[in-house]
Amino acid sequence: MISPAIEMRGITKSFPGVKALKSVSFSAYPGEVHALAGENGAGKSTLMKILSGVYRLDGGAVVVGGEERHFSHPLEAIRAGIAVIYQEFSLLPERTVAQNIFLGREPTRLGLIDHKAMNAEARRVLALFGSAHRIEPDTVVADLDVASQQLVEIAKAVSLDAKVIVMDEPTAALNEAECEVLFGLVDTLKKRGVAIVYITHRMREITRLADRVTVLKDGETAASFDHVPEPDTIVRAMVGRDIGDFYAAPATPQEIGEVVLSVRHAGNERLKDISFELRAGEIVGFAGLQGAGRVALAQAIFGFAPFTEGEVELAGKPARFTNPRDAIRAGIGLLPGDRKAEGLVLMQSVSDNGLLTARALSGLAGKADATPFASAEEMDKLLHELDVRAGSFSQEIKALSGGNQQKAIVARWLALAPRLLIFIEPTRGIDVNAKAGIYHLMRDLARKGTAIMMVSSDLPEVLGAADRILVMRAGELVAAFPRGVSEADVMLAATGEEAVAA
Amino acid sequence: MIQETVGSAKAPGAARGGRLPKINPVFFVLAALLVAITLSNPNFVEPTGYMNFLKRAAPLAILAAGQIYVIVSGGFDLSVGSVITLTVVGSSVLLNNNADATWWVIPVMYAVGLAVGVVNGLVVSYLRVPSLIATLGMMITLNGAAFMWSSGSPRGYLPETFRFFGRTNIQGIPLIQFLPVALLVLIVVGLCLFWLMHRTNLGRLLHAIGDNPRAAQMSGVPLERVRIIAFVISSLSAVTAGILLGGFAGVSTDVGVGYELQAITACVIGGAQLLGGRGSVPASIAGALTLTAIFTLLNFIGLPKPVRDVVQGVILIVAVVLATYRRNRAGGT
Amino acid sequence: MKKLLTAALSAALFASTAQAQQLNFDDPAEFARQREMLTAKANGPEGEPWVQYYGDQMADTAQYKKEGPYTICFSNAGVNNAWRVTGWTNMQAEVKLHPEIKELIHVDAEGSDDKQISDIDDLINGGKCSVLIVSPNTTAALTPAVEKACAKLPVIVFDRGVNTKCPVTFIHPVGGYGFGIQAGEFVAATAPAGAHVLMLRIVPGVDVLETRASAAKRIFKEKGLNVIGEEFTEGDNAKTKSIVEDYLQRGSIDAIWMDAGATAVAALEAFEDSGLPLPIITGEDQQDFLMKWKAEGFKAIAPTYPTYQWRTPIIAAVKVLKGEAVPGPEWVMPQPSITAETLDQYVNDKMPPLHHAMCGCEKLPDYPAAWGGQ
Amino acid sequence: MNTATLTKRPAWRMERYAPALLLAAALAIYIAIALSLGHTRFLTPEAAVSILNRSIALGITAVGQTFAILVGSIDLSVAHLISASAVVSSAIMNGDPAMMVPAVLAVLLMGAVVGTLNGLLITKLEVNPLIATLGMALIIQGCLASFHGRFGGSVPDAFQYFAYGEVLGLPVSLIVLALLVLAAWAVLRFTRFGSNIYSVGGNRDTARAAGIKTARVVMASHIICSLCASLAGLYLASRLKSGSPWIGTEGAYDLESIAVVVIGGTILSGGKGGIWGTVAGVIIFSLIDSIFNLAGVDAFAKQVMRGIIIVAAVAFYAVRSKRIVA
Repeated sequence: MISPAIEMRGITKSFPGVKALKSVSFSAYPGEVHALAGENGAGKSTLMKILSGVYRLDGGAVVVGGEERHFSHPLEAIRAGIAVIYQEFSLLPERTVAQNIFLGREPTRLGLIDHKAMNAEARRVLALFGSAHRIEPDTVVADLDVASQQLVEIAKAVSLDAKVIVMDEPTAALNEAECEVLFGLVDTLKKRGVAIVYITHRMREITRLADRVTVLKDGETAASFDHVPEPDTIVRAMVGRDIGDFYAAPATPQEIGEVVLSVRHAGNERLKDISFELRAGEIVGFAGLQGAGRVALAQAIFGFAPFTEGEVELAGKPARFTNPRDAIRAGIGLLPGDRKAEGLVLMQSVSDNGLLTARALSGLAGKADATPFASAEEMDKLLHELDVRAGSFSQEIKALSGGNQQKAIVARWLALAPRLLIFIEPTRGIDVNAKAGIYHLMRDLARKGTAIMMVSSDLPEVLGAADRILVMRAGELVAAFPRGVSEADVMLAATGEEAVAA
Repeated sequence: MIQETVGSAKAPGAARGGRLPKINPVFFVLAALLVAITLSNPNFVEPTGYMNFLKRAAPLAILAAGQIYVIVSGGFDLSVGSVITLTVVGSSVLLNNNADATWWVIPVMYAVGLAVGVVNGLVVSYLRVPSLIATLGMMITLNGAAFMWSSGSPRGYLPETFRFFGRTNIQGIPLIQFLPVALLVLIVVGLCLFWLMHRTNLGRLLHAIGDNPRAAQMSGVPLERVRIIAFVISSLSAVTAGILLGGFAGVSTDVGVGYELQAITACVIGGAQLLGGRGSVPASIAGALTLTAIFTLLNFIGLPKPVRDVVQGVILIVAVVLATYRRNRAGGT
Repeated sequence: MKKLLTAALSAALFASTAQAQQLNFDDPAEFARQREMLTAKANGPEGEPWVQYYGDQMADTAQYKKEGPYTICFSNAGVNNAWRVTGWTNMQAEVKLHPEIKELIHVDAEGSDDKQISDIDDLINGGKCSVLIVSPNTTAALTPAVEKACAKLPVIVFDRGVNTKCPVTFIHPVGGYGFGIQAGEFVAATAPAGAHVLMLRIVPGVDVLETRASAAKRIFKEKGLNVIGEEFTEGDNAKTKSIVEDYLQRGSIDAIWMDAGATAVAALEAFEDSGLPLPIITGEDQQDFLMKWKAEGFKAIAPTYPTYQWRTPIIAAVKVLKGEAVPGPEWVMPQPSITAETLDQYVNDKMPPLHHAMCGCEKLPDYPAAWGGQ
Repeated sequence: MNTATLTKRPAWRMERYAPALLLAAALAIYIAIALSLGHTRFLTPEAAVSILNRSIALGITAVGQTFAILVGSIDLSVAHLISASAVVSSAIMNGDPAMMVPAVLAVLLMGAVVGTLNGLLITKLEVNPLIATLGMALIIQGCLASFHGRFGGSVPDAFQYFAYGEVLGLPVSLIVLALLVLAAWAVLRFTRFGSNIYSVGGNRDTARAAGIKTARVVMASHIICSLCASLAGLYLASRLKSGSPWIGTEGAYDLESIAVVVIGGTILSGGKGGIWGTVAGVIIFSLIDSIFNLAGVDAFAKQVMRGIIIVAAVAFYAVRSKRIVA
């Protein structure tokens, strides 16, 4: 009987306002791929950050090689043979590929960094997954495209020669061919006796790679399998309820109204010849790989990274905005994907966050608690209606859970009654239970006549919540599907290749 | 500048509740200092005692109340000291010993302050020069400009009409006997700045851009306009402080030296978050009074100046450490 | 570990302080010498103190004789206070009196020793200077640079000195003790025994200012005056006024002694604003103080550190280049005080407030406009 | 990484060459003015050495400040530390050549202690570096002033070799600065520690996740910064024969060192830049000084122009970035 490479027992972890993990246990044996599945916000990343020493646990134990360890710094985890490929990139954009791969452990000779050896070694590691030809070790990371950056991120972990490698959704930005190379690499590592923890919510990858599967939901172990069960079983464990109820009912033809937004042959340095229409009352999902241009499109409509060519009309009026303020005035709202970086003002109160846009569009000397769009009382009422749960709305928003924060941002836009609302990754980092709330909220808004553009990397979410699905690839719109299309068809359009194993 | 977000998520279990009483500790510190001053010098409770104190503190308090606008918006304004110098030296040149010129010289100085603030704001917003460097450059430039304007030394006296604001006491007021005009100016300016910061959209938007400029921009906040206004308010408050200082002490060439750091110190003692997002006008004024009270107390106890430097340094650091500690205890990163 | 280091450091600091010699700012011999000089008669034309000198030692300058026109180079410590501004204006005006001077090259060190050393280097290397005038920022710091310059061309030093005898001459008024004596004796003579004297000083550690203070303290001690405090104002009006107000709150002040008069008016205003009679005060020849003195008629004296000494280096330079003897290696010039009797000669409401009246500049070209007067 | 991108062609990155461009511009102006005024003597190699020699103290300080800024911090205490170092060294030496070594050691130890304290305040107590080092500056100033008066002494002639000695016609001080720059370059380019400085400055969380002990890196950078300031203090003591307690502040070495580092293209938030930019910045400052002296610009106009030049130089880099600054 081989002993597990790592074992996590009864892990508990809280953050202000959220209990992220409740007594979760998990283990990985040498030479196996243990898939860790779960919806966004289920606690997968938190669990792995505890394993890698980024977070300290509140309760439980981490056992590595039969020995209980308390990592207080990631260095200790790395020394113990644990490498992590993080979901959000942990690359330094201003440094070279080789420097990033060997961050903090550059090869040295006589105490000095051996740049030659470092570049050679980087090239060797990159060659493992056939990327040596397209990624030069001395290129600055900022100059790479997203997929290449993801490969560098993977190379960084692989080069550690670790006993345990954690891969947190490594394929999010990769096309099929690149995915296949990665899968091959996983097989190789496995043969070498490396224990691999593979985090994903794509069933295809689980079927292809995994030996065992653990499903997390709401910070708890929802299910654990010593084999790879049917995808349906896993999905049920992940979602924990009937899908039909999870997403709101689609729009009826009567509910779909006039054209709100029409884009014709628009483009900029990231987007090519985009044409489509959005109608009042419908939710349109935008699917595609990371870096396919979905976010760029949203930002272009919103005036943040404007179109440089083509025509855009909002409710029949020209609407090629060059800054968000003009777009907002005209009735466009945008909920950013990275709430913390682009949406929230964390040190301010819930109510201040809700009133931000209303205040921004009012006179600067106007009363802060009585803007023409909403007064403080009206905002409180709105927040109540959206069921934002907080001790008090004058409390700092940073203590709230992701779902409540997201609803506060929705409130921000509702105060302005926009014609078009753009949701980017609307449920990222939100509890499963709260997700349903967000989907129903989007549908309610649509029913009231708002056009909704939803950009999401969570394919099931796009399939479940949208009335129509548009697929982007390399800055272009490549396909349009009605509701009910299969995941495989969308992936096919998104990658532009034949599916190898669907 | 250095903010560890992932690493410092220590978040003890009881992070949820435990909200501290809302009163800013600077007010307790100030009260304690005033008691200590009174103990070391019982005359302090006489009107001449505390009124002189308030009169003396008024310029710094006004400066801090202006500086907090820039700090809340996420920047620094190092140019305020040189604006003070420019105001005093420039006024002496423009007044040219003519008492009747006061009525137009003061508006002219405010116009100069306005221009300085606008330039600071434009350089930071559009040339994207960090405010630390932008206002440092402005500081050096204005000091040179003040001297160039006056060829090295002020050209005229400041007549009593000009010095009225900083020097005169209104006599014969019941209960307090007299009221320095400077204190009146502080009250009026303080109330205006309080209202603007804590009751208007501008104030909330300042907090927002200091907290997260990207989020503010994505929410439609006119970043540039708000930022420029912050610098303008800071510059105008510096002109006001300059008028009071010129009035209090007469003409000299290096009036403003060191005031920029004192103003920032006052704001920090008042609990302001450097790099933006948090700060209050009354607390900054209290911070300025605290700083002045410390100096006064050290004077009364007879401690030499070197000790005052050390004390100021220690207080500055302790204030920030305590604020960080309180914030960490209150939860969050 | 850290504690250990800190302890070691403080030990080292204390060891070094114990070891370092006490800087001598209280030299009885020099005190006596300067006291004597104040009442001595200077050589030279009456009414032109900028060419007067004490003693009769002259420096031979035949070796520097040179055909004109001359380029005079001046390395200035800075024009960072009103005294230096007045002086610098004097010097520029003096140059206009000498047609044989082709050019005055002025380099301003902006108050930095380091920069002044480089400036002197640049001037020597430029090779255009017939003579070098130096107003050193700090005595010790500039010594090596001046020594280096002496090897190449005639050097004239004024205001603060250098620790070398290599310059042709070092031009300066009587000195810090003299200033302190004039002010101290006036207070001692005017105030009753046991009177409260507040000493207001600018900053500690500057040699000329330290000697002024030590001279005054010596006199106050002799006369049994009660020095109630010695405070540093950093030359700041607001601070000066605050300090005096605080002292007034706690007790009475009979006399104020100042080591430099820049903030004298602020000190007086503290009395005015507290509704108290003005004290005995020692100031300086700054116009605002003289105006106030004349208007209010309080008991005062204004010892001076005369700005006319800025004229002398030019005069000396031209003499040196013509091979004429000049007083040297030291050219000590008179250092008069302004008293109630002589006050009227110096008060001039047309001059700016920070103008230093003892400038000897009234007959120079462009007076008073160049000095900011009307 | 929400602002996803398509393939970016490796752009010609203007800002990498910006310090060189600025330096070339300053040099061109200098030469033009020297030629137009007929001062050809100012174009000789000796003149070049003397220009470089203008800014030894600033150069040494700026090398240290580069480390502090690269790691994402800043140090406002250098000016006062320079004063303290100059004063303490001349007090300990007190004219005695035998005390030179103990004095140098004591001063460097003092620098190390100040750097350590700065580092501890910033990393352990999480004080904003501006405030931490400003507070430290005030504390040093107070300590210095309270000891002042008891500090006298001057450095022995032998010690002045540092500032005035020459080897092969080059000033010793310039050689020391050159070696320091080379050492700094080597540390930043060839050691793991140097690489870690960039990583921590670039993104603390990323660096930590990669196993770098960020606190130690910040601390070490501050110690280097303070050691450089102490060395600058020693140099000034050697050049000026004695230390005065305002030597650091009158040279404004705190703000000037930050200014040259930033003019050299190192960004204030850290993680990007390098020592050669700083060298360019220092030379630009020396050239500006020389240009002003050559052209006979009056002191006040000099200040005005210097302020504008600092802002303009930084704007030259910053104006193209999309980063929101405050």
